[in-house]
Amino acid sequence: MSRIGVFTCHCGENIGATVDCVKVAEMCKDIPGVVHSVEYKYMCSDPGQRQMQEAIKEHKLDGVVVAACSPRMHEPTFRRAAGDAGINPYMCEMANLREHCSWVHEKGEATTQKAADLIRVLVEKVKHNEPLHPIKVPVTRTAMVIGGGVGGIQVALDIANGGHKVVLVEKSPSIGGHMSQLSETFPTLDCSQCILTPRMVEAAQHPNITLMTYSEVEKVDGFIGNFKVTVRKKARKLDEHLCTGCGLCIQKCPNKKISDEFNEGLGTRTAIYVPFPQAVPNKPVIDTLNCTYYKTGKCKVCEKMCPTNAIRFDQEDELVTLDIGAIVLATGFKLMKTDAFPEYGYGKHKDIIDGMQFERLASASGPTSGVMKRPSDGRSPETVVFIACSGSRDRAKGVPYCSKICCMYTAKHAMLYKHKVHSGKAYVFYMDIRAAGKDYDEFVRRAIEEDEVKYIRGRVSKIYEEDGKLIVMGADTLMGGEPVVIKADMVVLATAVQSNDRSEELAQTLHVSYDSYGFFAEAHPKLRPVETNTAGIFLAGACQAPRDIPETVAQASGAAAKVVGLFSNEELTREPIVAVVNRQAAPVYSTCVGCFICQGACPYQAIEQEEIMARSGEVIMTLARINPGLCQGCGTCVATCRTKAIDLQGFSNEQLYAELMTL
Amino acid sequence: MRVLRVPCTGRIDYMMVLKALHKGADGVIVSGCHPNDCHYTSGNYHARRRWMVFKKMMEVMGVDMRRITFSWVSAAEGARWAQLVNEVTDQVRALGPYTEFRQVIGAGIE
Amino acid sequence: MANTYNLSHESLKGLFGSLRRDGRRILAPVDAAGRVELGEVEAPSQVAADYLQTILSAKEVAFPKVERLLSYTIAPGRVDLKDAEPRALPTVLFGVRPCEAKAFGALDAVFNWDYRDKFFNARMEQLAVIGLSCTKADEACFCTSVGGGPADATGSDILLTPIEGGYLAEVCTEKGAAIRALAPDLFRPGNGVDKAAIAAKVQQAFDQPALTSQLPGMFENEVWADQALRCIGCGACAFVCPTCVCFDIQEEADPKKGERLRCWDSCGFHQFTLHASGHNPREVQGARWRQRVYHKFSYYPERYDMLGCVGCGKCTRACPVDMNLKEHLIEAAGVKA
Amino acid sequence: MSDKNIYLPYLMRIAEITEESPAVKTFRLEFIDEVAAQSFDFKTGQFGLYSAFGEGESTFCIASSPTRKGYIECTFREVGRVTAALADKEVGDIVGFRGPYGNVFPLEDWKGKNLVFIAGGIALPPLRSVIWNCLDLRDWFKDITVVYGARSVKDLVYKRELKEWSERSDIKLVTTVDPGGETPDWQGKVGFIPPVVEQLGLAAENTVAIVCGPPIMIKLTLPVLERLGFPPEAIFTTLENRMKCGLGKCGRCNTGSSYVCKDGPVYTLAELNELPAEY
Amino acid sequence: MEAVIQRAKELLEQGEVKAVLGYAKGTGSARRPHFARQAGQLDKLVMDEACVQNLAVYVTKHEVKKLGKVAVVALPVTQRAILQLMAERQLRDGSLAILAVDDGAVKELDSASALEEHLALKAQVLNAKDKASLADLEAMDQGQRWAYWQKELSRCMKCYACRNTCPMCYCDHCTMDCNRPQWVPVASHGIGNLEYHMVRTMHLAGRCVECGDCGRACPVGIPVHLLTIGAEETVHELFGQRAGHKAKLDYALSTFKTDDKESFIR
Repeated sequence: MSRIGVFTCHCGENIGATVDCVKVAEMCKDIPGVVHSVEYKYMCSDPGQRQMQEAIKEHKLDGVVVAACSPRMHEPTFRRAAGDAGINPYMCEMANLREHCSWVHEKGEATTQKAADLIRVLVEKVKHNEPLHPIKVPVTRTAMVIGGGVGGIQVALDIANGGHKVVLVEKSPSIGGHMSQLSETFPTLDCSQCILTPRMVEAAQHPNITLMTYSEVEKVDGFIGNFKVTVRKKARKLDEHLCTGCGLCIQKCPNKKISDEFNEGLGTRTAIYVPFPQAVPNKPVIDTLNCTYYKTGKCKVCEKMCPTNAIRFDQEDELVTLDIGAIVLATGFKLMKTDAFPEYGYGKHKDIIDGMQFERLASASGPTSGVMKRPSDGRSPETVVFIACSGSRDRAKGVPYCSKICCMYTAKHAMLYKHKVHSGKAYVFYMDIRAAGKDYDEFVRRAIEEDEVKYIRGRVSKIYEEDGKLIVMGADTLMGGEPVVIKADMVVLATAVQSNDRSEELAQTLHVSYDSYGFFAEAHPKLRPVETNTAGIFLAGACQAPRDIPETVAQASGAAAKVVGLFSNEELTREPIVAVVNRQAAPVYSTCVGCFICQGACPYQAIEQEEIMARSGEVIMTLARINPGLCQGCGTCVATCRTKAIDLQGFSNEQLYAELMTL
Repeated sequence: MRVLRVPCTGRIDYMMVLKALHKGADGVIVSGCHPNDCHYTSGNYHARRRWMVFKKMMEVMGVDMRRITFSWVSAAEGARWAQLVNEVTDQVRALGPYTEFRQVIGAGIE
Repeated sequence: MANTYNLSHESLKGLFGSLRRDGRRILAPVDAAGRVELGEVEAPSQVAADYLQTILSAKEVAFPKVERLLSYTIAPGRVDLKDAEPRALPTVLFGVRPCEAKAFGALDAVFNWDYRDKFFNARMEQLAVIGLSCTKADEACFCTSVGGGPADATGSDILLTPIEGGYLAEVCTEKGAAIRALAPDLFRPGNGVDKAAIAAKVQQAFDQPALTSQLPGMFENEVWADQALRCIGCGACAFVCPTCVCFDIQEEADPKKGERLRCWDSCGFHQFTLHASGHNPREVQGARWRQRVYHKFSYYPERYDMLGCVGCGKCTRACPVDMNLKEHLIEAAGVKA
Repeated sequence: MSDKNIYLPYLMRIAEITEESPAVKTFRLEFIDEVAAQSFDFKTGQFGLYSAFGEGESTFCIASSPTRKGYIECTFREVGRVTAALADKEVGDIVGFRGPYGNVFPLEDWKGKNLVFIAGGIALPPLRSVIWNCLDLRDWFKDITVVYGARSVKDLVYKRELKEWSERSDIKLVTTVDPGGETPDWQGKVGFIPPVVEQLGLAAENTVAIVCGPPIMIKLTLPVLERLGFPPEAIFTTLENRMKCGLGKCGRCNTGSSYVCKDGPVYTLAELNELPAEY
Repeated sequence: MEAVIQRAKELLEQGEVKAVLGYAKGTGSARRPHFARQAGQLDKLVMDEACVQNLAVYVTKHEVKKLGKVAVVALPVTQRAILQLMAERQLRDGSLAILAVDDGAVKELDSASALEEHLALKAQVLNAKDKASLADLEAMDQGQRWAYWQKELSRCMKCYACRNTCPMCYCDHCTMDCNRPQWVPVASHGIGNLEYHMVRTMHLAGRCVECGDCGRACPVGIPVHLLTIGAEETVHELFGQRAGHKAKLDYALSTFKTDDKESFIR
C-alpha cells in the first residue's frame, strides 16, 4: 500500500501548543508513500472524521496515519471512520503526538521534528499492515452454571428467563448451597428456607434449566462459545424416574447413626438420605461409604421397601459431554473448622461450635428443631460467647483478609439466641464491626441496644473447660486492656470464610486463574468483576471472595447479563489482533518445526496441534496452530518462537521491524 | 526518545533491542506492566526470564549494559514513567554516544 | 626453465625492504594463537616458521568475504546510484603455496569470462604472488592428482624453493621481473637445482582425466548420496577453498539509503537454489555434494578447460565431519559406471 | 583499465501498472537516462534483474517485444520480499533494471514454419514477448497458434491482449481453464492443457512448439507433443532457476554444466535431455 | 568397543535397524561419523577418547530418517541431545536404538523415559578447560570482553559450521534464512556476525547439552562454544533447569515462576 494519508491533529492546545502542526503536515508530504497530508484542530470531531473520510475516497488512500492522541483513546473511533470510508479499519494507525511528544516537551523546532519522526515511524508501519477482519466464532447458546447455591440459582434463572438453555451442575445431592443451612438471614431476619425454596423450585421447574445434581465437572475443552464440558453424574444408586420421593426407604433404613454433613455433624442421618426436607430434587441418595450393603453385602432393606423398586445398587457413575457456550462459576465458600484453633482446644470441646453449626441449632429443620441445646449435654446454654474474626484477619492462620459476613451473622446469632433464651447472656468479642451494607449497622445497633448483647472490644486468648463450664479468657481493650473472664456454657466462633474444597483443581480444569487463597481471579477488580481472564468464563458470589447474599445475588445477575449479552448475537466477533502460525504450500507447509515450546508461553491454552496428513492419511508432520477464539493477542508466543513461524496480526515482525528501521 | 509500542512485554523480542542498537540508539528502555498484574496473565513473567538470560549474554559479549534499562511501569504510574525516562536519558547522555558499538556497524565491508 | 636465481635469507630481507619502500604491503602466513593465517609482515622473520598452509585461502585478498558493489540514497521520487570503488592496495602475497597461487587462475576464469568483474580485476592488478614450494605435505594434499605439484610455478610471479642458505627463485612473469627489478643485485644467478628432490613427495591419488570423463555418466549414481550422508551442509569447505567463487548479493538498507553487498555463498547450503515457492532443484544434501564435485571436476573442465580444484586439501582439514575430498574422489573414480 | 561495474542497474521509471490477476502485476518501465533509452536493445527470450531499492533484486523475463522501442515490460507474481516491495510501487516510482541477459528465441531459424505457443498460468509473459515479436514480423511465419491455460478465469493474465489476439485473423488463440475454474460467461475451453493440446490435432510437420509453464504442466505436455510427432529439436522452453547475478558468475543457476543465465533460459527439448534433471 | 559392534551387528542382521551410526578413523588422527548399513561396514567402527563429536546432529536429518530406524552409538552428550530432541517432539520413542556408551559400558535404550533414568545416574560436569575459559571471560571487564569478542568474531565468515553441527539446530527454516523481515544481516561483516552469534546463543540458552561441538567445528577456531555453554550455565544458575535431562519439555524460557529472583529490573 503506498497511497497513505497523514492527518495531524492540534487536539485543541494539547498538541498545537508545543508542536507546529502546519509545519508537521508539510514535512509529512515528502515521506515516501504519503500522497495526502493535512492538519485540523480536532481530528476526532465529526467534521474532522468526515474530512478524513472524504480524503480517503477522493485520493483513493489505502493507508491512514492519524497523528493525534493515544491509540487507547481514539483508535476505535478513527478505525470505524476509516472503515466507513471504505478501507479496512486495520489499515489505520495512530501516532501518539500527545503523550509521546507535545505533553512532554517544550515548544520548539526539536519538538516539531520529533512529531514528524513519530509520524514517519507509523507511516512505515502502515506500509506493512495487512487488512484484517474481525474473527467470527460461532456461539452455542447454552450456558452452564457450576454450583447450585443461591448465586448459581440466580444466574441460572436470569439466563433461562433470557431465553437460553442452562445446565445447573451441583456437587451435592440437592441445590440450595450454604443458604439452605441458614436459619434466618440478616439484616431482615426473614427465614432463609422461606426465601430460598421458591427459587429452588422455580429453577427445578424452569423449562430452560436442566438440573444436574450430585454431579461434578470433570473436563473442559474448547473455547468461548464452543466449550465441550464433560460432567460426571455420580451414581445415586437409584433410578430417578421411578423414585417418587415418598421417603419410605429413608424411614426404614436401619443404619441411622451416620454424621449428617447438612447439620454440620450435629445430627445424624440414614445411609439412604435426602440432605434436608426441602431438598430439590427431593430424591434420596445412597451413601456407599457407610451403607451396610456396600460394607457387608447384607441388608437391602431400602430395596425391599421401595414401592416402585427404584433402588439400583449396581448403578455406575455416568460421564456426560455437553456443548456449552459460556460457563459461570458459583461454587461458593467453606468455613474454617473449629479444630484450627489450638488456643481454643483444637475443637475437642463439643460446645465450641462454628457459625454454621449455630445456624443448624437455631434452624427449625435442625437437629434440635430450633431449640437452643448445647451439643455436649443438650442443656440450654445460659451464657454464650460469640468470638468474631476467628481465623480472619490473622496472617498466622494464612487468612489475612476480612471474611466480610461474620460481623453481621454474629450479631444475628446473638439476637437469635436472646430471642430463644430470654434469660441468657450473650457476649461478643470483636475487633471492629464491619457492617457497611444497607440497614446493616442499624441491625447491629438493634442487637446491642434491644437485645442487650454485650459487645466487648478485644480478643479471646484462651478457652479451657472447667467443671462443665467453658472459661473464656479475653481482654477488653476499651477498658485499658483489662482481662475479662467469662464462664460460658457455649462458644460460637465466627470462623474465616475460605475458598471451597478443590477450588484450585476446578480452576485448573477450566484454565481460570486463582489467587493464593484459592478464590477465582476476576479479570479486573473494578471494571470486569464478574469475568475471568479466560474468555467465556464468568464468576458469581463467594467463589471469588467472601460475599454476603445480597452481593452474591447482584453479582449473579451481573454474570447472567454478561452471558445473555454473549448469546445475543449469532456469532461472536473478536478483535483480529491474534497470533497466527504461518502456512505455506506443500512440501514446506510451514516454517514451524513442531517443538511446541510456544505452548508453555500461552496463558490461554490457545495453541493446538494440527496434524498434516498425506493423501495416504499418514501424518507427515505436526504443526502448531493458534485458535483465534482463545488467543488474546499478547504475542508472548511470537517472541518465544525460534524460527519466527508465529506472527501477531497488528504487531507483526515486519511492522515492528519497519518501525525500528525508521528510528 | 522514540517509542515502539507493543501489546505486552511478552511480545518484546531481544532482536528488537539489538536492532535499536544497530540503528544507532545509544540507550534502550525496555518496560511494561508489573509481574502479577499483567493484563495477559503471564506475559511479563516470560519477559522477565528472557531479560535475565539476555542481560547475562550481553554482559558476556561485552555490551555496555548501563545503556539498557529494564523496568516495570504500569499504565497507572505516569509520574514514575516520566521520572524513569528523564533519569535514563540523563544517564545515557552522560555516557555519551555508544561509539564502541557504532564502530562495528559498517565494519568488515571491503 | 624461466630465469632462475639464488636468493639468500639476507637478500630476502632486503627484498622485503625494497618492496615496502615501493609502497606495497606484504601479506604472509603468520602464527596467530596456534593457527596460521594471512597477516601483514614487515620482515621474513615475522613469517610463520614451518607451516603446511594457512587455514583460509589467499583468495580473500582478491575476493573478500564481504564487499560493497554499489550504494544509493533514496529521496521522494528519486534514487541516486553511487558506484563503489574497491579498496585495492598494492600487495605482495608472500609464502603462498603453489596450489593456492595456481587457484587465482581458476577465480580469474569465472570472473573474466564474458562479463569482466571490476572488483576482482582491480585487486588482482595490484597483487603480486611470491610462492613458496612445499617441503612437506599431509594426507589431505593431492595437488599432483590435479595437474599441480609441490613446486609447480603456475600462478606465482616468483616461486621460491627453499635450498641450503636461502631459496632458489624462479621469476615467471613480468610482475615477477618487476619485483626483481626493484633490487636486481639481490638475485644471484642460480645454478640448476633439482626441485623435485627438495619438494615434498605427494603421491598421485587418482586418474583425474578418467574421473572427469566418467562423471557425466554417473550423475544418478548412489555414491554421492552415500558420501554426503555425514555432510552437515555448512559452508566451511566452500569458504576455505581457494577456487570457490560462488557468491550472494545482499541488500541492506533503511528508508533513506542502502547498499548492495557481495558475500561468499556455498552450494552446500540448502537455500542456495531454493525457490520462493518452496521448490528446490537440489532438495537433498547428496545433490548439493554432487554439485560441488561436478562443478570442480566436470563443469570447470567443460567450460573453462581447467579444473576447479588445486588439491590443496583445505576443505578436508576444515570440515567438521572430516569429508576427505581426496578419499571421496578415489572412491568415485573406482565406481564402475 | 578499470572495467565497468557490471552490477549497476539502469534507473527506470514506472510508466504504467496493469493488475493482471489478484497477485500478478505488469510494469511498463521507461529509462530515466535518455542515452540508455536510445542505446538499449534486447532480443525476445532475454530476461533481466529488477531492483526494488531497499529490498533487493528479482529475476523476470522481459515481457514486451523488442520491436516496441522506448520501454520494456515485466510481469511478476507477489511471492517474496522483492516482489512484495515491487507490488507496492505506484506509477512514477523508480525501480532498477539490469540486463538484458541470457540467450534468445532463434526467430531466424523459425522462418517459414508454423508456430505453436503453449503457456500455463504465470508463464505466458516470456511467450508474450516472442508472440508479439512474431506478429510484428508476421510474414516470416506460416500460421501461429497460441494455447494458453490458467487455473481459473481470474488467473488469466494479459486479458486485453488475449482479446486482441482472438480478434486477429492471422493467429489462432485457444484459451482454457482448469476444471472448476470457469465462470458462467466463459467461452473458452475447460480442461488441463495437455488434453486440450492433444484434441487440437496439431500437425507436427514444419512446426515449432514453444512451451512454458509450471514443471508439472511441462512434464505432462512434452509427451503429448512427442506423440504428435514433434522432434525434440523443435520444442523450445525456458527454465526458471534461482538467479542472483545473471552474468554467469555467482554459480547458482546451473543445471548440469549449463548456466541457465548464460546458456539459457531458452532451451530446446533436445538440449534439456542432455542435461541432468536438476531444475 | 567389541560389545558395541557385537550388539550393532545383531541389530543390523535381525533387521531391527537399517543402519548403525558410530565413529570411524578419519584423516590423520581425526575421527569421523560413520554410517554402517551392512554388517561388513561395522568393523570400521572405533571408540576411543578422540571420538567426541555429538552424533545426535544426524538423527533429525531427512536423509537419515529416510534410512529407517538407526542405532546410534551415544556418548553422554549424544544421549542428552537425543533426550532433549525427544522433549522437543522431534523424535518419537522407538525411532532410534540408542547404544549408550558410558566409559566403556554399553546399555541399550529406546525410550525417552529409559534415557531419562539412565542420565539421572550421572551428574553432568563441565570440562575443566571450558570452565577455565569461562572464568577468564568472567574476570575481564566489559571493555576487555567487548574487545575480545570483536577480535574473535571479526574472523567469522558465517560458514554456519557452528549452527549446522549443533544437534539442537534442526530447524529447516532458521531465523537466519528469514528475510521478511531480515532480522539478522546475511553478510559476515561486523554487525552481521555479532547479531548472528547473539541470536544463536539465545536460541541455545536452556537447550544446549554442552557438547562443545560448535567450538570444534569452527574452521577459524573461534571459541563460540563458550557463548552457548555460558548461556546454558546461566540458565542453570538462574532457573535450575538443564537441557537433556527430562523426557517432558522442561525449557526455562517457555515457563516461569511468579517469584523468579532478579536484581536489575527497576
